[in-house]
Amino acid sequence: MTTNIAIEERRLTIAEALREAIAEEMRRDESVFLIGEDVGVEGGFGGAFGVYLGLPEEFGHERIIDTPISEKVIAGAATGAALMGMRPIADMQYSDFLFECMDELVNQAAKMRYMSGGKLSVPMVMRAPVGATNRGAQHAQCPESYFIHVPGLKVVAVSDAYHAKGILKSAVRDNNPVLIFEHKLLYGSKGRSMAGGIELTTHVPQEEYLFPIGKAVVKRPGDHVTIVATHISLYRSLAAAEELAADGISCEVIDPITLNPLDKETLFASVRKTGRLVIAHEDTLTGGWGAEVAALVADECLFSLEAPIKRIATADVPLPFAPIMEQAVVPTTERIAATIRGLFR
Amino acid sequence: MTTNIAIEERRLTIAEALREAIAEEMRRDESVFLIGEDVGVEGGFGGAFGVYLGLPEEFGHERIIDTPISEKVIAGAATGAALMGMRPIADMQYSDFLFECMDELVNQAAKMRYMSGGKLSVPMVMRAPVGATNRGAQHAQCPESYFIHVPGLKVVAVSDAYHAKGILKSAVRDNNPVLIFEHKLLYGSKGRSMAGGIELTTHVPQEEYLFPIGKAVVKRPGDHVTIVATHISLYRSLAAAEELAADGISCEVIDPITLNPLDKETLFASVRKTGRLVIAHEDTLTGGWGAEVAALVADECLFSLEAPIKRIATADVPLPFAPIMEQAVVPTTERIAATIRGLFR
Amino acid sequence: MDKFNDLSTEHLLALYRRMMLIRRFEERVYYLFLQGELPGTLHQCQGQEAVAVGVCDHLNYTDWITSTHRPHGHALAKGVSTESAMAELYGKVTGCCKGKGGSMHFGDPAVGMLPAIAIVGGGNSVVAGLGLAFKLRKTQQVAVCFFGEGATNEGAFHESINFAAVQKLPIVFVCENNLYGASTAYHAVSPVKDVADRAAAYNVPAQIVDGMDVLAVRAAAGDAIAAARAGQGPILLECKTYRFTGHSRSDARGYRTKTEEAEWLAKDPIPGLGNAMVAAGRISADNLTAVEDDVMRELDEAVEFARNSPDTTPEQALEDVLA
Amino acid sequence: MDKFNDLSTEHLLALYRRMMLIRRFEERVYYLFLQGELPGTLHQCQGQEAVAVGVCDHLNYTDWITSTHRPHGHALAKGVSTESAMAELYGKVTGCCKGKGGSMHFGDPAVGMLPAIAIVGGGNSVVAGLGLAFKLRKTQQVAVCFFGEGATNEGAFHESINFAAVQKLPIVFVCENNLYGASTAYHAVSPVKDVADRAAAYNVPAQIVDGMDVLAVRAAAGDAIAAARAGQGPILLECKTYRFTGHSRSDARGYRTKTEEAEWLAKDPIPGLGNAMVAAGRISADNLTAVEDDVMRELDEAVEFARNSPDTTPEQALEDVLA
Ligand SMILES: Cc1ncc(C[n+]2csc(CCOP(=O)(O)OP(=O)(O)O)c2C)c(N)n1
Ligand SMILES: Cc1ncc(C[n+]2csc(CCOP(=O)(O)OP(=O)(O)O)c2C)c(N)n1
Ligand SMILES: [Mg+2]
Ligand SMILES: [Mg+2]
Repeated sequence: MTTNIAIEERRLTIAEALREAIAEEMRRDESVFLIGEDVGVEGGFGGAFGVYLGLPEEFGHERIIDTPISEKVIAGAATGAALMGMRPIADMQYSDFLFECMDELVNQAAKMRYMSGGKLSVPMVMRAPVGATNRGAQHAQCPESYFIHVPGLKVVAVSDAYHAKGILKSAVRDNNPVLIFEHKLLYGSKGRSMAGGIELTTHVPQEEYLFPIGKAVVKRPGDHVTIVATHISLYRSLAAAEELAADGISCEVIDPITLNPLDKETLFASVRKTGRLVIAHEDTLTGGWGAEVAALVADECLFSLEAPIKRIATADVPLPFAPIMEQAVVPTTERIAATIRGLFR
Repeated sequence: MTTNIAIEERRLTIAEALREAIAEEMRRDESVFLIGEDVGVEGGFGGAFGVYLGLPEEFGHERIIDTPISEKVIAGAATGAALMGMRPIADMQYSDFLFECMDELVNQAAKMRYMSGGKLSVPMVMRAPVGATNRGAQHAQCPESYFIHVPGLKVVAVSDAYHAKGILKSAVRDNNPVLIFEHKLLYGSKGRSMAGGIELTTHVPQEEYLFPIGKAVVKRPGDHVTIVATHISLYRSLAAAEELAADGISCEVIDPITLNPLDKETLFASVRKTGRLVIAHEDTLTGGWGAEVAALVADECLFSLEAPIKRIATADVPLPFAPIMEQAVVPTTERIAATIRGLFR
Repeated sequence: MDKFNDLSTEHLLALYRRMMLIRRFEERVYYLFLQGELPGTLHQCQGQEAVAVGVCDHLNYTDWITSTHRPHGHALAKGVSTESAMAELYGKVTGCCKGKGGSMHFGDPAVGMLPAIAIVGGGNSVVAGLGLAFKLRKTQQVAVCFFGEGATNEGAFHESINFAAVQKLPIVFVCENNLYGASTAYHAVSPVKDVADRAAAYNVPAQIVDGMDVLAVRAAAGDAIAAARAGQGPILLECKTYRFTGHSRSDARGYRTKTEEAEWLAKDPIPGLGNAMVAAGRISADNLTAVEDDVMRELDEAVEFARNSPDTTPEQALEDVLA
Repeated sequence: MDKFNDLSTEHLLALYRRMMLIRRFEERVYYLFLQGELPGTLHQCQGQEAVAVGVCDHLNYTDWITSTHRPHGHALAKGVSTESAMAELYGKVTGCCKGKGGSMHFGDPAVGMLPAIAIVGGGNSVVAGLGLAFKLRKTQQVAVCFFGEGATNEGAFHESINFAAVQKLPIVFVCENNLYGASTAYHAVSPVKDVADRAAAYNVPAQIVDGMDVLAVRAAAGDAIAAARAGQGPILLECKTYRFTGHSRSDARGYRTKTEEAEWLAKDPIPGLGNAMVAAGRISADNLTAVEDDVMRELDEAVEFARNSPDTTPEQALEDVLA
């Protein structure tokens, strides 16, 4: 059918998909607004990665709020407004700056509902770009793992446009604080070569849809080993899986999408089937979210395991600037493939 | 020998042991100083838990520095002074307030050495009390796990006076930022009944000694299951071990003391011997440091395991105020014992 | 206008009663705490009652306040029920936070009070969002942020009032300057004499108020709240006050002098108002005793209510994390 | 005193040369970046040279500076070698941070510059410790904290200058007010006209300086640094300046007008000083050309040096985490 073909041709980058999600939610619900640094300045960038271009024209500067360089008050204002029933989408230019508002996120946003005995809720979204892009240690981090440790927060990592749009819309409607981590190289705004040739668009339907928080997606089914990965590491895992298929190793690649609450069902089912687990993330190794995935499986599926659980993560270093060193520490397709091969020897 | 008996009678609380360690190091090295809120005020408390009582009299207000309520500048000043070769001991009244200075700890103190290409170092110590004591969600956390995830930081959890003194002295001399977490109920200042009857003093020799960062201690040798635990959970694990011994289950209880870098050798040797691993901590479950321990073992010792790895942690909730609820969520002797019994069924 | 700003006797007595309720509440819970009946710790506000009462007298339940580790007075002034406040201290399920908050997190959305924030400066960050919501919704609601002078040295104070000023948010920042943050004197850690000296850095109007005089507080707060409600942006009120007790229940107050304490005790806002009313012939001393008796009865009932309320259950500890 | 404050021609030429070095360095690395020779991003300081040069002229290598995401000018002014700075941008092991820092973390302890801190306000927190160390050691060293006007809305600005004031630390806070923080105009997010308006909140002296005039900066900084060195505590210098380029390499500057840009370009500090010297008969135009040629040669050499320097190795990435 020609219509179908036309629809499938509607391909968006993550940046475009996020913009659509925000615009749709802002149209749908007056209580949604955007707040952050450089998000709506006329003649500005539309946020650090251009996600917001065009939004101030449609929604005005009352609902697209440019703040001082004050992360505490961005997070505090989002929390407070959410407590009053608004649905703020807060922007953290780089996730590295989240450390400036940890108190507001960890002690206030995450705990207010509980401390009130369930009388209040904090329906806010905080978006933050992650990942190493040759900018040195303070603009490179993937701090998702800090936040999976905070009861009261939900944590999401999006890796493609379709799910980015669907889950951002769910996050806006969720009554809890949701942190969404996006990888800078996957936005599409920096181009495909910076992303190592990853295809940066996916089909995004014209019709509205939601993708639920808490559900993983099997990106590639397989039988011999389960790979759980996000962001760039997800694409490198898929590339490794392709490569390993030639050697007769069949990889099941899972994009967890939500890091907390984790879709344990999908994870456990896969590991019980494959008997092997590999986790790949660009966040550093020690105390990373991969440890939690490994620990869950080592508790719930121990006797299904036919091989040690392997984590492929960024080495435990602050990110170096020089590209040679940066590439040496982040998970690469080669490291993922080699690690998996090692499980079958 | 009577001398020996006299020495063995020298029992101190953790608060006293820490005070001795600080005083000794301040006497030894002019570059050591103390900085924090309410640490040296005349007629004040000697810090929130009385650790510093008497120090201003000996060292004066130049070296015992009372700050405004400004955690960012406490951590920033400690970092900066350490970069200049001083050896600050910074005090965070409650570890819950560390979220106010995460940037200084994660982005500055931990990364400065690396960013300088190894030309600088940050020999600072930050001490922070942890633990639930019927004060509600913002004065109860055990945030050790956030910090094991930071390359460039060392993380220590002390549970008895002997090791507290020895490792604090090592931390002061260490050329890296070291965070030391102490449990409020174990200081000794709140008394034994608040601590559930735990013996709050240990032998602390008169002579100077150091205890190294990165070394675990086997608190109780055993054959059937390894328990890794800190703070109150360590004592509850020891109580559970005692109880289980009667059932013929022999527990090896390890106090890791340093959470990063972890003493993997001691850990792996124990698990290879016992074939079972249980981790107990008062920090919340998901993303807690227990996950890292489990993940390491599920990688390195998988085929030694005869049972699933179990974590006994505080439930994933902000800490509740009411004692009934608080006790319901933290790890108890009963939960530890029951979990271990479950491994032998 | 007379010295009572033409307030009716009924109104004055209501202010008096509210302050007395807070005072006796604090005394009662301290006693219960010493008896071992209440767990945790207490940060009490005896001496500071006039601030909470004078400010909250202008607020509706649809206006919101944020509070601190020292929230009992704010809660009772804003209308949190004495019973639910008392039950909260007992950790009972009938508490205003269902036993989950405790002394440091008193609050009740029904009357417009967030769970108090015990992180110094935490309320300052969050209140920006309350003001922002009211502005975006154009509701004419006002948010009041209570905080101590110690909090003004936190980055949160700075970022919040700056943002509120830029956005012209309907927020009244009420600083209760009781001279000390825990054991630390304000002047020892702050290079300015008055907190109000900082308002110019944000181009925000500020007023120094006698925090021991409920009518003075009420007058200043009335203007500030009206201005905020009218869209004129934030205001900083610095109320000079004193806590008669220690910082928390175990504080021997060795860092301040008995002379200083005596000076401030002499300014006690409760007899201050009561005696003035008697002197002016508005009421008789008996009226005051009757008020106090009434308060004591309310407190007895609250304690009874709390004691007889059901305990929390272990299962409840797992509820209310996520919505 | 003449308009050059009696500085020798040699000294003036040194200032001129230093500014020219920074200017041409920035231009060169921008070109190299566009050629694809340099990775990452660049935050450049063309237009702001007078501030870095005027301030650092008073500092010894034992004095320290902190810097920001826009640190090239500070580094070259403080004495980081052009070769090691260039090599750092190439990510070479001969770089001032061994290729680990990159553009945003320029620094070199040998000349008294911390790795620049690219977290806005981060240097403000950390500089407190430098000042504290100097005070405790009684060394008469001074710390200078460079930061943008945007940083003054961070909590770190507030906490740090407050602490420095209370402790009378030898710190000069140098705000480079270039009107914008990224795309955001200062006046749009700050309720005061000048950053200097905030100094009173800390009882700290402040001075507004023409940041496009290296001699004006030098004069004001000289007094401030001398005062700090003498134990008089911190000072805030607000230098009014402008970045001629975008915020970072991909910025089309649509948020400001061409008129505004032209106005500021007319104040360019480099011809400003050069022309004045020529007009005053201190030097001839040829002298200036010679300086520029010399600078270009230095830059050519630096690029050669960087290109020919060994790459980092993957193994080196794992070093220098812990001491
Ligand atoms: C961020 C943070 N730092 C430190 C503390 C510990 N603390 C609790 S109350 C207090 C003093 C607060 O002083 P002030 O703001 O003047 O309020 P007051 O107690 O006088 O009412 C301190 C330091 C805290 N709760 N939060
Ligand atoms: C804590 C933090 N928030 C945001 C940023 C992103 N950012 C980098 S530079 C910049 C603008 C800084 O403005 P200003 O302080 O005036 O310095 P300028 O760039 O004008 O030199 C921003 C918002 C950051 N690096 N750190
Ligand atoms: Mg106070
Ligand atoms: Mg600027």
